[in-house]
Amino acid sequence: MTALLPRRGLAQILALIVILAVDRVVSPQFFDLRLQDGRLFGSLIDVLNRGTPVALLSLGMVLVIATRGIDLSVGAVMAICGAIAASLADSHGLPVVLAAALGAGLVCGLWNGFLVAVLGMQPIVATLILMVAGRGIAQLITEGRIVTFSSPDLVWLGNGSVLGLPVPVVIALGMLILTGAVVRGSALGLLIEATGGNARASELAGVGTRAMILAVYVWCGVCAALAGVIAAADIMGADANNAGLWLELDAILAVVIGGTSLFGGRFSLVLAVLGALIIQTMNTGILLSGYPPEFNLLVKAVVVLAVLLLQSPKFSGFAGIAARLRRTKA
Amino acid sequence: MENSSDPASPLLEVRGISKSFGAVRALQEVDFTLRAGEIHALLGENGAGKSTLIKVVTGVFPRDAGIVRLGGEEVAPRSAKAALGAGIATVYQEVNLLPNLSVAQNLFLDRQPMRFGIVREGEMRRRAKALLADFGLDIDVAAPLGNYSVAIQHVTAIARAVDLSARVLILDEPTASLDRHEVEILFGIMRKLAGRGIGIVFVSHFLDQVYEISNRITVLRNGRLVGERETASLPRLELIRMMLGRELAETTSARASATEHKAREICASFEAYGKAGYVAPFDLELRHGEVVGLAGLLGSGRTETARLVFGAERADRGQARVEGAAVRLQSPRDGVRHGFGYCPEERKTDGIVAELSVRENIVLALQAKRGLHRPLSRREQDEIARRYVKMLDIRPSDPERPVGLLSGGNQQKVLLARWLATSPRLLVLDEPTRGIDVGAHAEIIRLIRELCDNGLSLLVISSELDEIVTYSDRVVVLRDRAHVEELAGGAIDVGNILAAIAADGAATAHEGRA
Amino acid sequence: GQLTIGFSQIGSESGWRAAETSVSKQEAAKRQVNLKIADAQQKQENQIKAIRSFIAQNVDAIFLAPVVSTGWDSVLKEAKEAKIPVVLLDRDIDPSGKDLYLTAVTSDSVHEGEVAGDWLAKTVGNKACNVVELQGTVGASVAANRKKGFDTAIAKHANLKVVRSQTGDFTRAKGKEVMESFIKAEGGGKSICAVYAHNDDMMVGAIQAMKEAGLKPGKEILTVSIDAVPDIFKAMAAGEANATVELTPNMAGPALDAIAAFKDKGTVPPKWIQTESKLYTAADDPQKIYDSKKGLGY
Amino acid sequence: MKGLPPALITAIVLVAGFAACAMQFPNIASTRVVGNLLTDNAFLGIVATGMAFVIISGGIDLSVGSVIGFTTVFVALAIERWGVPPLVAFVAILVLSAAFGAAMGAVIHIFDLPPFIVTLAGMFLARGASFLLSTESVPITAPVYSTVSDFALRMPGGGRLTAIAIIMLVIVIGGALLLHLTRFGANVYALGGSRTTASLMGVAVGKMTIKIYMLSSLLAGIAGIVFSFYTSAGYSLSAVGVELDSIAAVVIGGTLLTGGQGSVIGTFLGVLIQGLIQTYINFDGTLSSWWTKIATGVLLFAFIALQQGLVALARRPVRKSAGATT
Ligand SMILES: Nc1ncnc2c1ncn2[C@@H]1O[C@H](COP(=O)(O)OP(=O)(O)OP(=O)(O)O)[C@@H](O)[C@H]1O
Ligand SMILES: Nc1ncnc2c1ncn2[C@@H]1O[C@H](COP(=O)(O)OP(=O)(O)OP(=O)(O)O)[C@@H](O)[C@H]1O
Ligand SMILES: [Mg+2]
Ligand SMILES: [Mg+2]
Repeated sequence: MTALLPRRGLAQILALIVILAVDRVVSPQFFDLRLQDGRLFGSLIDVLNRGTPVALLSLGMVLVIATRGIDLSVGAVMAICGAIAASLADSHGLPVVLAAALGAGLVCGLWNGFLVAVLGMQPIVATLILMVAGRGIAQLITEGRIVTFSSPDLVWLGNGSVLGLPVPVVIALGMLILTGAVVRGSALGLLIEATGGNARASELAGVGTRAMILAVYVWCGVCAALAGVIAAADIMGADANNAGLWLELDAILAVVIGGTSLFGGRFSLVLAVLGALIIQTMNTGILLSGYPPEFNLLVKAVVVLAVLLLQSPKFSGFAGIAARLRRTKA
Repeated sequence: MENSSDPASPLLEVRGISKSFGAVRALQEVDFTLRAGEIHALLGENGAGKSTLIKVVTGVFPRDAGIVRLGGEEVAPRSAKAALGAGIATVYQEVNLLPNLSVAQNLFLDRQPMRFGIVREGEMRRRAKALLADFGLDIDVAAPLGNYSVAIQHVTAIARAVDLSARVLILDEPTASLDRHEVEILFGIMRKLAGRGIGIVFVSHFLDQVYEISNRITVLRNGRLVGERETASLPRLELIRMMLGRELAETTSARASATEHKAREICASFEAYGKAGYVAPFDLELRHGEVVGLAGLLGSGRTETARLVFGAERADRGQARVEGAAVRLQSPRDGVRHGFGYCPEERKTDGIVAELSVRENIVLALQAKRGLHRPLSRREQDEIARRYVKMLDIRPSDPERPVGLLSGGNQQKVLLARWLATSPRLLVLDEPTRGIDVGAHAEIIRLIRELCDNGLSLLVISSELDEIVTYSDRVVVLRDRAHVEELAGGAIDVGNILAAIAADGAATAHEGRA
Repeated sequence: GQLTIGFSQIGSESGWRAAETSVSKQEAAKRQVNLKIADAQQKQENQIKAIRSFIAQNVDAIFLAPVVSTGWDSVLKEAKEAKIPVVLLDRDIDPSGKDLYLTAVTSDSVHEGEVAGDWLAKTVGNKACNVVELQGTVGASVAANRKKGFDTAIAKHANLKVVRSQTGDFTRAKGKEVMESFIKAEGGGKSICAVYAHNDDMMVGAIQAMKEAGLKPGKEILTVSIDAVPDIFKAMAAGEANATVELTPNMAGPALDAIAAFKDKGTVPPKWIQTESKLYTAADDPQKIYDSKKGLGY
Repeated sequence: MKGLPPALITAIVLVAGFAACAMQFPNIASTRVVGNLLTDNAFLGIVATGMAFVIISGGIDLSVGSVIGFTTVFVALAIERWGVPPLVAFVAILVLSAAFGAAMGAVIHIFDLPPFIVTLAGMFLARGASFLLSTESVPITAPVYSTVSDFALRMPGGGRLTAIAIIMLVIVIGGALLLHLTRFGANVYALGGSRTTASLMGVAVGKMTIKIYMLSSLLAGIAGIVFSFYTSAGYSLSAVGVELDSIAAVVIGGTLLTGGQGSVIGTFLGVLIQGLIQTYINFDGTLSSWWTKIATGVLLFAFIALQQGLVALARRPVRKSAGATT
């Protein structure tokens, strides 16, 4: 195990490189970058930019999963918070809009955390409730329409740029650093890992496991809220019907690709975000490839399996394949 | 069949077995020979490689080198199932049963009595009852195993292995959580099986038991074979030297004088403390620098008392005081806040966080006590971990190793370290020496004394009465979930404790079950 | 007395669908009809359940906006046995069930695609033109039909060619993302002459993507899409979109009239009441249309 | 029998819920509605039975919805386009789906990958494959289909017990027997308790894993056939999201997602509870799309909370040893 530590992340980086290389093959201009109106422009930037919502979701999700939980409601929370932000955008200033949206995300997280930590519901069903009802709440806010807005502040959040990078990317980076600082800078990381590793033992060691669980769901809600605001800002409107639809699966996938076990315990924020980037690199590649859309899911399935196999402890990547083949021939 | 009952012929032969986990060389060219009809003790310090040898032989771990012969034929089981098929039945060190299944299913998993492809539930239960009756257990075999104490689970595991009618029976520390009576029953059964020509491998840290039951002894040290001897011709001190590779530093017979502590202040006290259906209300005073032992049979309510005292379970009556001030103990956090510590008896489920490193496990309680915003820096953590790894001689000494990969005894030491690191005023130890080798055992008892001299108050549960007698200043005896007797000073001896345990006090026993 | 009609609506997957639901309510209120709407959340099995429960409640008629064209035979047979007339809204079902419903009030989605294609062909003239296409959800019949219609229309013109086609799932966000990648794949968008989107929402997203890439939709790149939701008119008014084909959200109005006539006088309506697929361009005073459509619940 | 108490509680919750609904809409208390409940949820009952096995064994299977979708398309194309006799088509698809499940189980076991993700990939794969077969919906006109979908036992009061409802009931009962009475069933619980321990106790964990996922996919295949009877068509987008519905059914039925506990009967009751929620909302008929979702969520919460509360109540007096439970 200790021997594995330095190798942590290697599989993910390798996977990313391979997928990038494939993308380069299907789209020769994949690595082209140019500066336009003070912002960088190119497929790589698209990958970062489009990967932002899932990266943000995975930042919260990875903590939830580290406590042995799961949050299916993040897509719905995105929709709710996007809807709130869009409805307030033209009548209120950005601080109010953000406070309202993030506050809503916090409340959603509290609700989930309450069901899991206090009522003791199983995370998957507890959050399924909000997954179903939450989208309804979001649609209730927008009445099923796409609520558009023109507030330049909010639009900037989705489409502006800082130092040539899209604002969403900068926000995601900021959140990664913030989350990292909070989690690793305090004892939170250790206590979360302990809670996920063995909740009973941690409880007996004096860890406030309930508080930990509550906290991670709240954080997950806040991350989802931010992702929702960005998604709304991106299209200058809140699409309660479709915003964040099925993104919970992508977020979970990102976390798992990032090497965090669904059975809780050890987690890595950076690798989870890397997982989100791997997924997006693949998605962008699919879009650039020009294959008919009927193939999208097949490609996705194959890539996901390949990336996971690459990481499997029982399967040391390509070397493993070769060895296996040789053995079966012999 | 004839040759297997010939006591001289080797039944199980292990030659040149090696096994490494990464950089850790757990076994190096170990030989081991088991004859039919003998009871063969496999001994060694914690981490010597006993469990690993057993797991390699039974195919749980793939081996790096070496061969295994069973009845003269080479075997290479690749799974526990295959080993069973070849005739080797094993009870692994950690109770490996399924708490969610019924006792009966646990006993007969994968070999249930069948008719027309359907499990004969009634027949299975009947057989399960009969099987456990041999061990003096009369419990509801249809109830989930998890409802029962570790002891019962352990007996069930043994009963399962014994009933597999194998040629070789391997028992890895089967007696660690059993009390005298049950050990006697187990030994009776082992002798009977040996008489039938079955070869039995027996791992234990209780040397008395080893001398009582075994014919021969094989000793491992640091993954190497030290030697194989006839039990009868191996003096105890010689055995200890073989195991430790040195003399045991100090013999542990002298008990600290109780009167010396009489004047000490009360650290924590509990008045009419109890919980309906859990433990009958009891009074308990714990003084600084004093060891209070809890004695009783399995299921007598010792663990329950410990959990109430620590705050892991909420009392519904009575008053707790710490240093004279009334406190409420609602959760382990409260206990920790008041300077209590608790080493639970089930270290796998309630103690260690297997995936985390030794360092993280050691600092866990201290960190929880300090709170989120006062994180221990990595340097402080390393410092603490190093100190306790050294103090308790935790092996391997790499503090970054996941605790789950340590041997059982070393895991126990890590738990102890976790609480020592919080500098508690009261430490509750539930079976602290379970699975700990002689060397470490002496070490822990020395440590307990030392801690007391520094004013720590200790509440210790142990099924080993000798041990309790050795270090306790007072002994509380429990029966049927009620505190029935308190012995102090000269009154503390094994005979008195046994008398108190056995006395018929049914009148008070059921009070707590209202 | 007052008619009770059960309406099995697909769900609320888009602004257009929301508008159809709210217009249906308005139309029913106008005629004092008690309209019970069951929302199927995009699932056929829910629609079947809903129809069954309408039958169990013995409603006077059932409106069905089928999520998919097949699989209605047995439940519609039950409705027929219970003598409850069924009217299809918005989409048709498989031919085998023709005698199982009273009438279908739908637009022709193949035709919509054709209208869009014809407009493009006419607008481009003889110039060579590379078209990129934003498809609807893979597997959705509307998407397949709108693709088919458009392909038929441009097949007659060798100068028009669909160079890229990818699904945008009928959503703005996906429309934008897909358009971004189209732009990258087509040399910064310089070689794209027109965008065809299976619905307006995707086009609104695509327009943003083009603008962010420094392109001028509506001028450098032609746009044509379908549905005629308010926001596309806003874009048209701003000169960023060129054309849209209307899919009216008022399917319930004609259906209610047909049912009323059938109940009162026994008039059997024609099997298909086709709604108009009207083309709107920048010449049609988009601002005014925008204002008029805004209140319809899109 | 293991797991019955939570199932019993689910039954109580179901009866109470049914009574409450019937109070508001008397029409609900008819054999017709009950018959519809069974028919409409037949495919869900079948997949949920498979899901119960998977979850009790400590796994999860997200691919079932897609397998249903693939099955409907495959069957429709085989019968209508390729001219295969229906029975042959059924056998072929069942073999195919069983093999698919076995493959997922093998990957999970051999490479030690989390089932959630492997079956998620399986979900993409099966759905993607059905797109490749056909993106259009394909009506099935074979005579067996009309025969089967017209077949129904009349119940007193006008209700119909249809063929597919009967298939579902048979599978649920068969599943319950398989789980509770056979060695296979005991091993499923064992795996859910702990894979390593089960393996140490001699259970062939790898084979079991493969068999369990095979069973789940096989049942999803059967559910797909039933779905194709239900709609007389094959459609690549059918049964989207059914995996979550069936997981919810299993959990509402008192099964722990961590594995090791639960029952098929409870799962069946969970399916009925979900059907009841749907029926109630349909009968109400005034709910907009969003209120439908919110109401579904609220009712889901109410049922789960009620069930959880009752379970906690039921446990309280029995709980003896705090050290060893849970
Ligand atoms: N799965 C594993 N991975 C890595 N190292 C292991 C593993 N299992 C055991 N070890 C290491 O192998 C060595 C031998 O451990 P083993 O469990 O065999 O000791 P033991 O003699 O049974 O001790 P105890 O008396 O404490 O049970 C120890 O150093 C332990 O840390
Ligand atoms: N011989 C037995 N027969 C039936 N039930 C028993 C027996 N021994 C223990 N139990 C049950 O097991 C449960 C757990 O006992 P537990 O181990 O917590 O008691 P204890 O006093 O702490 O003993 P120890 O610490 O030695 O294990 C009790 O509820 C008791 O009812
Ligand atoms: Mg050991
Ligand atoms: Mg105990």
